[in-house]
Amino acid sequence: MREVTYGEAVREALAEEMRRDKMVALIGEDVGPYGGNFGILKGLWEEFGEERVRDTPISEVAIVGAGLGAALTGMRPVVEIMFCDFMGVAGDQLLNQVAKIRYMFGGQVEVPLTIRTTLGGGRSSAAQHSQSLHAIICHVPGIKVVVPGTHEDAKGLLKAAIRDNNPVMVFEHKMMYNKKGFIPEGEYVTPLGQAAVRREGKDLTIVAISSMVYESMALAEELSAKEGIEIEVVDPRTLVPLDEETIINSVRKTGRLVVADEGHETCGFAAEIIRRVVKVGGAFDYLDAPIEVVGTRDVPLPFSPPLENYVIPSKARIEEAVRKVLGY
Amino acid sequence: MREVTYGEAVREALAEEMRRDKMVALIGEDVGPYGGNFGILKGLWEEFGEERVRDTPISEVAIVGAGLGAALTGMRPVVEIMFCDFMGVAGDQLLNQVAKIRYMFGGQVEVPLTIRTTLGGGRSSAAQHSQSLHAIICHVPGIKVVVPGTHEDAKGLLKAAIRDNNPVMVFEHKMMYNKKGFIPEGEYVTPLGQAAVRREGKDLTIVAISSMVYESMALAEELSAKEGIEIEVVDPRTLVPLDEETIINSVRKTGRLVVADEGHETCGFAAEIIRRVVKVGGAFDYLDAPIEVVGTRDVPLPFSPPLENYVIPSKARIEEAVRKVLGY
Amino acid sequence: MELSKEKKLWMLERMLQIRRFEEQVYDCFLKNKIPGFAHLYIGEEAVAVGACANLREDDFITSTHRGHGHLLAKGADPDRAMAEIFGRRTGYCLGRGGTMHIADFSLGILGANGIVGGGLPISVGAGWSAKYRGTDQVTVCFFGDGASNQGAFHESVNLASVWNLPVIFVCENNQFGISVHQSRHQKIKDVAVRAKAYDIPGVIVDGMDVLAVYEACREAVERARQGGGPTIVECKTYRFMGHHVGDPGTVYRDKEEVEAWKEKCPIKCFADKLIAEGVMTAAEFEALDKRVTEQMLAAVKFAEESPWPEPEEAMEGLYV
Amino acid sequence: MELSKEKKLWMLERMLQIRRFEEQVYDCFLKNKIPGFAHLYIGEEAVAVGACANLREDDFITSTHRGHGHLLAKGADPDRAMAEIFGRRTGYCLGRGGTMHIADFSLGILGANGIVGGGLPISVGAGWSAKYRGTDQVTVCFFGDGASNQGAFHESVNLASVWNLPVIFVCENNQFGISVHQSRHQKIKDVAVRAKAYDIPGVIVDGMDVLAVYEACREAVERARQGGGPTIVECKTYRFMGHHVGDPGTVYRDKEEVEAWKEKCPIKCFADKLIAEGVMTAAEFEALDKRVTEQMLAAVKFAEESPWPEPEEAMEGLYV
Ligand SMILES: Cc1ncc(C[n+]2csc(CCOP(=O)(O)OP(=O)(O)O)c2C)c(N)n1
Ligand SMILES: Cc1ncc(C[n+]2csc(CCOP(=O)(O)OP(=O)(O)O)c2C)c(N)n1
Ligand SMILES: [Mg+2]
Ligand SMILES: [Mg+2]
Repeated sequence: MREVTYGEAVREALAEEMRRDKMVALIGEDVGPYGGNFGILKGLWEEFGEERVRDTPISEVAIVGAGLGAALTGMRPVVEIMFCDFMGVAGDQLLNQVAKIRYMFGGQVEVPLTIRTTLGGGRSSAAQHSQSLHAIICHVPGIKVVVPGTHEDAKGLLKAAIRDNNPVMVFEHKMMYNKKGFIPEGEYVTPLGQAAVRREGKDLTIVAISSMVYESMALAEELSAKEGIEIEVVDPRTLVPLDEETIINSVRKTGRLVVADEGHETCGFAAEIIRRVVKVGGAFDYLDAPIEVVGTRDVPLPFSPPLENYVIPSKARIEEAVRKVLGY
Repeated sequence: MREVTYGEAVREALAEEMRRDKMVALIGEDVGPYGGNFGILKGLWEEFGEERVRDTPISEVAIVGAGLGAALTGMRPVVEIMFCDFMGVAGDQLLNQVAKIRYMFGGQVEVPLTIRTTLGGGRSSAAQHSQSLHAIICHVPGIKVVVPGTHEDAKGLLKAAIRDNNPVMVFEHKMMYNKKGFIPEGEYVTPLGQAAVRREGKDLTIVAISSMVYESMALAEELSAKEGIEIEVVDPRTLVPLDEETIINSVRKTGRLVVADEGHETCGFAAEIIRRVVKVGGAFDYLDAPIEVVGTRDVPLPFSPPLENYVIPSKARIEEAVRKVLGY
Repeated sequence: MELSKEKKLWMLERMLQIRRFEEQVYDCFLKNKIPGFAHLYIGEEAVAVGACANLREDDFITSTHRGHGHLLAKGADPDRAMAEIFGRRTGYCLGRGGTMHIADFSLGILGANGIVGGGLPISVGAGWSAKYRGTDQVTVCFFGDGASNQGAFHESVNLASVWNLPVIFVCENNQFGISVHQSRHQKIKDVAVRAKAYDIPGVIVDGMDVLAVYEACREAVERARQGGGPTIVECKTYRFMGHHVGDPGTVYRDKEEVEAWKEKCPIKCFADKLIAEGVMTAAEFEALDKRVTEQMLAAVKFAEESPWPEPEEAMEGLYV
Repeated sequence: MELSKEKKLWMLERMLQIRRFEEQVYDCFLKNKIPGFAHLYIGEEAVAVGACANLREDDFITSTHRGHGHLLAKGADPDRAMAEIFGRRTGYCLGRGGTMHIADFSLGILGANGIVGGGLPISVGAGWSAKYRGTDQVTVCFFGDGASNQGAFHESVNLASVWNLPVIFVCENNQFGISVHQSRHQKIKDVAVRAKAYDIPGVIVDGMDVLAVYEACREAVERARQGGGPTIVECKTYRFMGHHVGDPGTVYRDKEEVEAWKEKCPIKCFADKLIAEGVMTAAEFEALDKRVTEQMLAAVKFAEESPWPEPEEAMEGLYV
């Protein structure tokens, strides 16, 4: 294993895929010489040149549309939307065009388009730069949704996304970009649609999405060491398609469930996981307690740190939920 | 009670509120002489004139923004987005502006803006004119969401929405516009945030949203008459804020739940209702069976009637779900 | 440049195909044979045909809600188009798309679009791709006067301009967005002046004259193919019918206006001209019309006799 | 029209306030006293002040991510603005908004905006409302060169134009959207030419010269007040600092360019001019500067000594 930052893992994925396939090109705001808003793209423009790493005007509608039109006509573009908060600007291209074009036209065409964006709070970026809006894309069928929660996945899933012949949207967590972690040596690709059991346990399942994976793992280790509570942590890794089997099996085993996801609690992806778990054929009969969700509370993300910290999910809030469910 | 169409109920609400308050004005595409895309606004332009019933360019971003700016500066506008499928075009104004402006600016200002739109399939309008995207608005805190499932509510809730000092989005069901039903005589306003138990029952609860209310009522009557099965039908009427108490109480009583909502099943509002029901403090301990959802299946809305009918929810599909849960 | 006789007859035939196709759609719609709704192209045939007459099979177009004309002009099969409109499994999109969502990617038809302005950004992507891949393919993007007020229009033309992409933005200015006259949706009289906002050429042309459209687009297509970047071509035209079948089209415009425009019928005028020029005889025209009409009746027959899709097919094909 | 001495001194003071305010923000940011990030207005002061010098308290403005200057120019309280940037409960938005989201509705400041182009549609609504309510209030909408490529720009200006609304669209063309130079984000050289796309007046003005900005906006504001509709006023300007604190602003532009623009410092040039004209003495300027600097130090002190909001306050105030 090698130690890299999450941002480096992303850059490696992009560089490798661009070397591999000339039809992969990157467009977005400030992705060129500037190296991306978060600095993680530095070096790509230098290596691949202006045509393949291309700055755009501030025109999210045209950016997504350009990626789509190119994907329909022989390219394999990777498009960046700086913050997922800006998805609304390009809302129609995402929800009505990218998501629908293959199905609606009777499967005539493949749409090998990758859209990268960032989610997450935690740096006082306030209401319009801190959201985690992946559930919106999940709600409208037609785009695969990837939420890498580990360094390994930040690279492996992005490579899979780029090679996929369907539109894939990758939500990277902006607070993880500068964090260090381990990835395998050599080339690897992590298939879409397979959840990972990050840690086995018998007492309770946490389904943890994106940055909630590390938080949940830390909590699980702590509770195991201190109190002998064994928590199973399941990371869905891709939300569409969702590997519900792994989740259901875990809950059947532990009988208790907490879902941690940074999306807003109302109508978030956490609720969707619950729906799958309690439906006929799910794990209803195995449940020993109610299910709790830890997400971003249902207000816009506030700016001031005490407010923001209260609103976004944290290890402490996951612990609170775990204890509630365990103590039931 | 008087018999009117659902569309007439909407028009009455608009006309009454416009007569009552000069600051209420209506803008949107073809809302003027044309009488609205569905013809239900006919007569308003004639009564209130060009300044108060105003056609716009095809510019959803500017339309929503115009409504918002006007609401911030003394008006009480009612804005129409012809199909909720077009929400994505105005996505940023809805999700980042309308939804956030009050909270983000520390509560300095009231935002008495009403946005009317339509949802629902059933007329072969295909992938971009048949969606039910209310869950997206529910997911992003800051806009109240109203889904009138009866004629009475189409009028009463719209009046409440217009009088509310918060942004409210009203999703009218396009297939109901021409259907007849009964509304009270005289003026009435239906408060936001209160669910209605449309029918009492002891065997199973259906939470039914929008046009699913009539479908569920018909089914409930049938099952009662034929088989003595007594279904309780709860209509949340407003999804934000949600009257979860009424829903939880109903499930505590019946022990069984089916949620019928025309949104896509994945990450739809139905999943949200389930989350509320199975959380700590909900109705988990009272549940005798898994929970089923009946929604639009997770593909884009297809055009051809056999395909569309298969995809959208129907009385038959609700019945199927009810039998699954009852027979568990 | 003098056009060959074949080319002229090709244009006439294509326009006629569109007209007769749309008439069948209208007819079948009134007979309740077609689900949903339909926006007819009748009156505007010269635009699609004049523009597409410049295109190769490997060039691209993006289309609109009023898309049947664009499809046929680019060479789509009337049978499969009609079957799609009928919602049958033999249709272009297996019945999943319907009138507003027909595409034929093998002919570079990147799809009709139910969202006003929705095709513009896609056309820019096709243009970017052609340039990136080093081909000389061009993309023609059709859009309406109403669509020219969408943000998507602005972002798309700006991107095509600053990246110098081979896209021809063909505005079908039929003066209305549903019921709203141009004077009530924009202060400018000519959509083409918007080209100035992107420092690209903008030309205005009589959209009822297929040769005029052809010529204007020819220049723009040549320029684009040679790396000269995008152009806006505004075609002044008119829809003879309502906005969609069901709208009589009378609330917002008066009969005289409609009648006056019908006088300029692009097909009749062009046919008359070809007859006057001796390119064809009146009898030949009649024969052509008969043949085309039969072709469209056959398309209806094909559609009607085609099977419906099975309900469960709805769940197929979301992903590769 | 010759301006009164008071007006000139007012402009100078306001520009100075903005400069010293932003310097404090910069300083406090480097000292880790401020959470998040911040986009400074240093170098562009003449735009906000020249525009707002035409406005009444009941007129409206909409602002951007680079909004501190607009706020102060329209009369906002530096204490409450600074406290907001510090995330304190005494801030304009109770700490919920922060640098990119400050508003003062009592002064017609309809809010800064984290979304590029997000304020444009709102400004049109304020303009519609003024007209509808029969007042003669005007709205000034600030936006950047980068924002002029957003669809929201296009839809907004078009609507203001066709409805003839009292909105002045003030483009702060500082030639960059983050790292992307204007020549790489649009082919046009002057954003003001886009006025032609809406058939409204578009003027270009030296954005480093507060009097020039004032004059251009005066005409536009008067026209708007009298029912003459919207104008685009493009101010050529430059940001002296990086895009936000943290960006050194050097990757995409060279030192000489930055230095050359700094020579045109709107404050220094205007102060020199007023001194040369005898409107004030150098000593008076120094005294003014000292007073303003102290005011901003006091604002920092106010902010620093203000309490943080309590965590649970986060759940308050979503709805009325
Ligand atoms: C974004 C969006 N807004 C509104 C509509 C409803 N609509 C369908 S066609 C149309 C008019 C379009 O006008 P124009 O672009 O001039 O095309 P035309 O119909 O005249 O050919 C409208 C408003 C839509 N489909 N998409
Ligand atoms: C819709 C949207 N896209 C991208 C961004 C990220 N962003 C913030 S400021 C900025 C540059 C804006 O440029 P301009 O409008 O010229 O204003 P300036 O920063 O130069 O004052 C960008 C791209 C954003 N906030 N919103
Ligand atoms: Mg039109
Ligand atoms: Mg700029």
